[in-house]
Amino acid sequence: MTTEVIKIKGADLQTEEMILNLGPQHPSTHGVLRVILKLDGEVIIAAEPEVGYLHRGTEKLAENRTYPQMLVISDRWDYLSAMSNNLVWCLAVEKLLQIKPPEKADHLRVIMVELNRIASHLVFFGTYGIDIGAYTPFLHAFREREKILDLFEEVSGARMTYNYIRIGGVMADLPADWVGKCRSFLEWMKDRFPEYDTLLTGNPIFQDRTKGIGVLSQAQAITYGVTGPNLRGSGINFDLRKDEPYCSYEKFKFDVPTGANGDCWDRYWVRIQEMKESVKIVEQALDGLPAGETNAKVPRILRPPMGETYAQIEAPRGSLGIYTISDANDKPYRVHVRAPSFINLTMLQEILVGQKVSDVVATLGSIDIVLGEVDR
Amino acid sequence: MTPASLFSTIRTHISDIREIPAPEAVAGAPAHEGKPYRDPLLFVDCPASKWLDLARFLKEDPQLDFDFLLMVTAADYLAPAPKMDVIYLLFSMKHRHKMFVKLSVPREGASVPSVMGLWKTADWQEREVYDMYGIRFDGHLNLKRILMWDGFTGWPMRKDYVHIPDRYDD
Amino acid sequence: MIGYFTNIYKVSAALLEGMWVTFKWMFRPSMTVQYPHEKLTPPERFRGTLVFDKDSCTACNLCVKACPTACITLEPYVDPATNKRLAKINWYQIDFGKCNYCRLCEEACPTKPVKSVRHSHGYEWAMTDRKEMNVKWVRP
Amino acid sequence: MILPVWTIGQKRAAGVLSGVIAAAVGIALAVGELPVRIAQIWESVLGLAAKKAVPAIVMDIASMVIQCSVIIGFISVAVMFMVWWERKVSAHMQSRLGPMETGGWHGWAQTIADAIKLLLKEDIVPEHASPWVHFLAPVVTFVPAFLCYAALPFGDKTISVDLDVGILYIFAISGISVLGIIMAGWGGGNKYSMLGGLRAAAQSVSYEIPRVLSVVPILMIAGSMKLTAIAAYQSEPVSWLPFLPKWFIFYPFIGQVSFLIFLICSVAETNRTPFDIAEAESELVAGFHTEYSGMKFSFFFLAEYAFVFLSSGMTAALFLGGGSGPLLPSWFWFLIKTFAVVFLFLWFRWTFPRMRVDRLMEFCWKFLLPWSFVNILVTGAWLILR
Repeated sequence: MTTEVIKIKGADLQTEEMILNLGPQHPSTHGVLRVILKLDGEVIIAAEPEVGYLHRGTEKLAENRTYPQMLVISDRWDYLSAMSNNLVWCLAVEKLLQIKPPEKADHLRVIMVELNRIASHLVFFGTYGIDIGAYTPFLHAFREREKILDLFEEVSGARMTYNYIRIGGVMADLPADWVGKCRSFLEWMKDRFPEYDTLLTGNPIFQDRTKGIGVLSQAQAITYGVTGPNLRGSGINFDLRKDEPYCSYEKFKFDVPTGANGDCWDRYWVRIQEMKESVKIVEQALDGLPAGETNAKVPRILRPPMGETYAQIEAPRGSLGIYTISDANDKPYRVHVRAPSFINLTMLQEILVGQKVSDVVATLGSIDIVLGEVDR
Repeated sequence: MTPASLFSTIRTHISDIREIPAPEAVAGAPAHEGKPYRDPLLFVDCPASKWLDLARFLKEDPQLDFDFLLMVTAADYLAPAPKMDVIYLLFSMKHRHKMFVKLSVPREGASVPSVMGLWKTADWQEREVYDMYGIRFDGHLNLKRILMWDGFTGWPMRKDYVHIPDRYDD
Repeated sequence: MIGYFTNIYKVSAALLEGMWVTFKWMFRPSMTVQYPHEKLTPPERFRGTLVFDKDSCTACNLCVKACPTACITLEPYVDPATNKRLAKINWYQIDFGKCNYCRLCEEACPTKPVKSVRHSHGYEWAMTDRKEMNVKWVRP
Repeated sequence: MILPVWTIGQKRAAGVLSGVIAAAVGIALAVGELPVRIAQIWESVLGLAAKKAVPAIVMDIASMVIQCSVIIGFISVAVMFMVWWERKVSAHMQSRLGPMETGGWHGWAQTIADAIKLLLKEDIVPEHASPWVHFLAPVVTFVPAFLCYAALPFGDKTISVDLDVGILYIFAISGISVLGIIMAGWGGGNKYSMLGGLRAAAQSVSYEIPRVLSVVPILMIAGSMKLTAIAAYQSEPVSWLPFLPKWFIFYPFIGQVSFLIFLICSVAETNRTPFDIAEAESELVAGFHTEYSGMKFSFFFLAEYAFVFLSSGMTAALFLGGGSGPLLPSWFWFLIKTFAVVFLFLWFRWTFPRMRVDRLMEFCWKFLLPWSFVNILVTGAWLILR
């Protein structure tokens, strides 16, 4: 919905707006996104985001790939948290097949998804620091993320496209000393949180750049269908891990951080607290790791019965949902990916009106979108 | 609220909508396929013309209060009868219940009233359905392609879409 | 008035704390691995470039079906005398331009003790021409 | 805080570093007071010239040429060192290594390689840029930096032009470089650099005032604008605190406030974080010097670092007692103090985020300016009551 352009007519002074293209080649749009800004001086009158530069047609691809092959494509949606994409696809197919993965598989899945959430929020923390102008937090965040990627590399073989969570369970059990390495990483991470708080969270210049900017009211958040940390930043306590617990989340005790008035600062603060919660969840999952095999019995050629289903999980960027219609042969008839970043980006055109140019970058960074997921 | 009670409250207000029954196992289906599965939610089929006031009723009625539009998508069917389904998934933040609404429209020149006024998230999702399936949404303020580039001809996600080889096919 | 000064104190204290963190990190050893001199050894399950074992492959096409991007093409060996297809391989080609290193082919391969198509630990491989991406193994 | 155990690489680096420092101190002691040395050489040259009956005018020109080349040579070497030093300091602060390969130990020749690369790069003039403005902008930014070094005291009596209005001269000349930035922003022709140029103009003009006003208390106490006089005034120990040297930074309230305001304003003057809105990477991509490449770009780079060295040199001269210090010769003390202040500049850059445009202006006009007035008031009162 393009807000109509307000013509500013001074009695004698005829100021006309300057059209500024933010992107698609721009360091702070986190990928290939173009925002057409109409500026009056430094104040923005209208903003129209333009997407589609990274559209790879995953929904068309899905229609001629078998169910296990689709996992490889799912890694490429939100490439910063491929584990969540794999998990949501496996949950959808397991719902169709009506099979329940064993206890140990659930625990392994929770560990991997939560570690992936920490890695994804670390990328947010680093790049948001750079958007506001501080360069050091980025390097510190990527140093921690490097440790997580090493853990993933040991367990699944790849650093970003894991393909680890499979339909009916997980690819393989943990390697021998993996749990020890994971625990030492968690200890290391716990010491880093106070440092992050002094470096960015407590920094008055940072607070001054983010407090009260890009305010998203609760009503706006709901009508724009915003989910995830952006919604919780506006104070609505909605987290799929608590509301519709999937793969044994109800066994873990963690609380859901919510912000107060939905500005960039709250969205940032919510993600930092979520990282701390994820560390707690991974610890509990590691303590209670049951024995037993890691895969349910799944036929080699998968033919789910007729029907349709909608499975959704709490991905780091919001509620990621898969709607599949199957007509009982080995390829899905129709797959639709409800991508949280695509829907969270819609609110950009209303929040940006009336802001300054340097706030555009702060607001866009605080929504934390990944273009792979926006364009699918 | 259970799907049945949901359906009855809606039925009292808007008469000509019908509930889509869950699919039963087709007689000759091989055993290993198992029973057809569908989410235990309410699936409602509504004619396109009645959709706008059904949507307004679902959103404003305090008992239902579907204030959150989770997803808008479409599906293209050739086999039993050529038709296209526009599928809405509605969710209520207060009552925490979900509901599917399907509008079946003809495959050529279909147009559905846009619900952009009620849920602003429909803006981009309806544009994506238009971009992929060619279903027009009247009342949409800015209906143009969102994922494909503007000069693209044809609706890519249709089952009978044939790709015109262009300079990218080496 | 007092609030004004306490605010100044709080702001400068927070700024100095931030500076202390970066100063502390200046004297700690760095994380960089200087690539040409020091090399990281990939873990045991690392998915490097694909390696194909010509002799053990029985041309059963399972890997071709399993590959999501259909980048494997192969031709079974036809015995010239009886022109019957044997369980041997004539040539086997992987188009690394399309391969996305997902290990599905290795998991689908039925050959016992060692799989005929599997991931090695190699990650240093570059080519100057697109055609070099189609790696072809020919069994004489 | 347990001191982390150092890796072999770090031990070796620490060894080499202490070796370099010991060598530098050795040279400093050997050379001793610079002016004495120069005076001796200068007498012998004059004697030679007198014998050959070389006219006096030629001698003056020769001395001027020598002084200019010494200053230009020193500045380019100092700037090259500072660029390399910033990359190493920022790297280690971010737990990485920075340049390691070029030139052997810790990549010391990295900046020389960069300079040569920039020299060889093609010098692109954008199509819709106005040629003259585009061409002159780097010159107007770069030349004032060098002019100001004429009046900078590198130790007691080692100063090329001992103006008695030294401080005023430096502030006036360094004001011109803002013009260069605006010309660069407008000359480039693209929207982003124009925004960058406008922002830089607004920022530099408004931070000039508190910067000048913060120096006024020192002039009032020292009684003259001559930099060497101010440095001399700071050399004896303070009467009531015997061990503390009489540097202006140790004056109870006046010294600290003016030191802080001067430091903050010089950071803002040189467009460095947290005030680098002119070339804010994330918003304006590279601000005013996006349209420059090759030699012109290196001029901007040189100008920025020359101004950083100039501001820290002035901070050392005004607040940390220029050349005064035990044992080592005065010019060596001046270099130590200046590079300490340069380290502060680097430290700020790699820790703080950037301030927003209007908050930055508000900070200057509503906070720094009133406090500099209060500072002058307090100094005045203290001078009368003393």
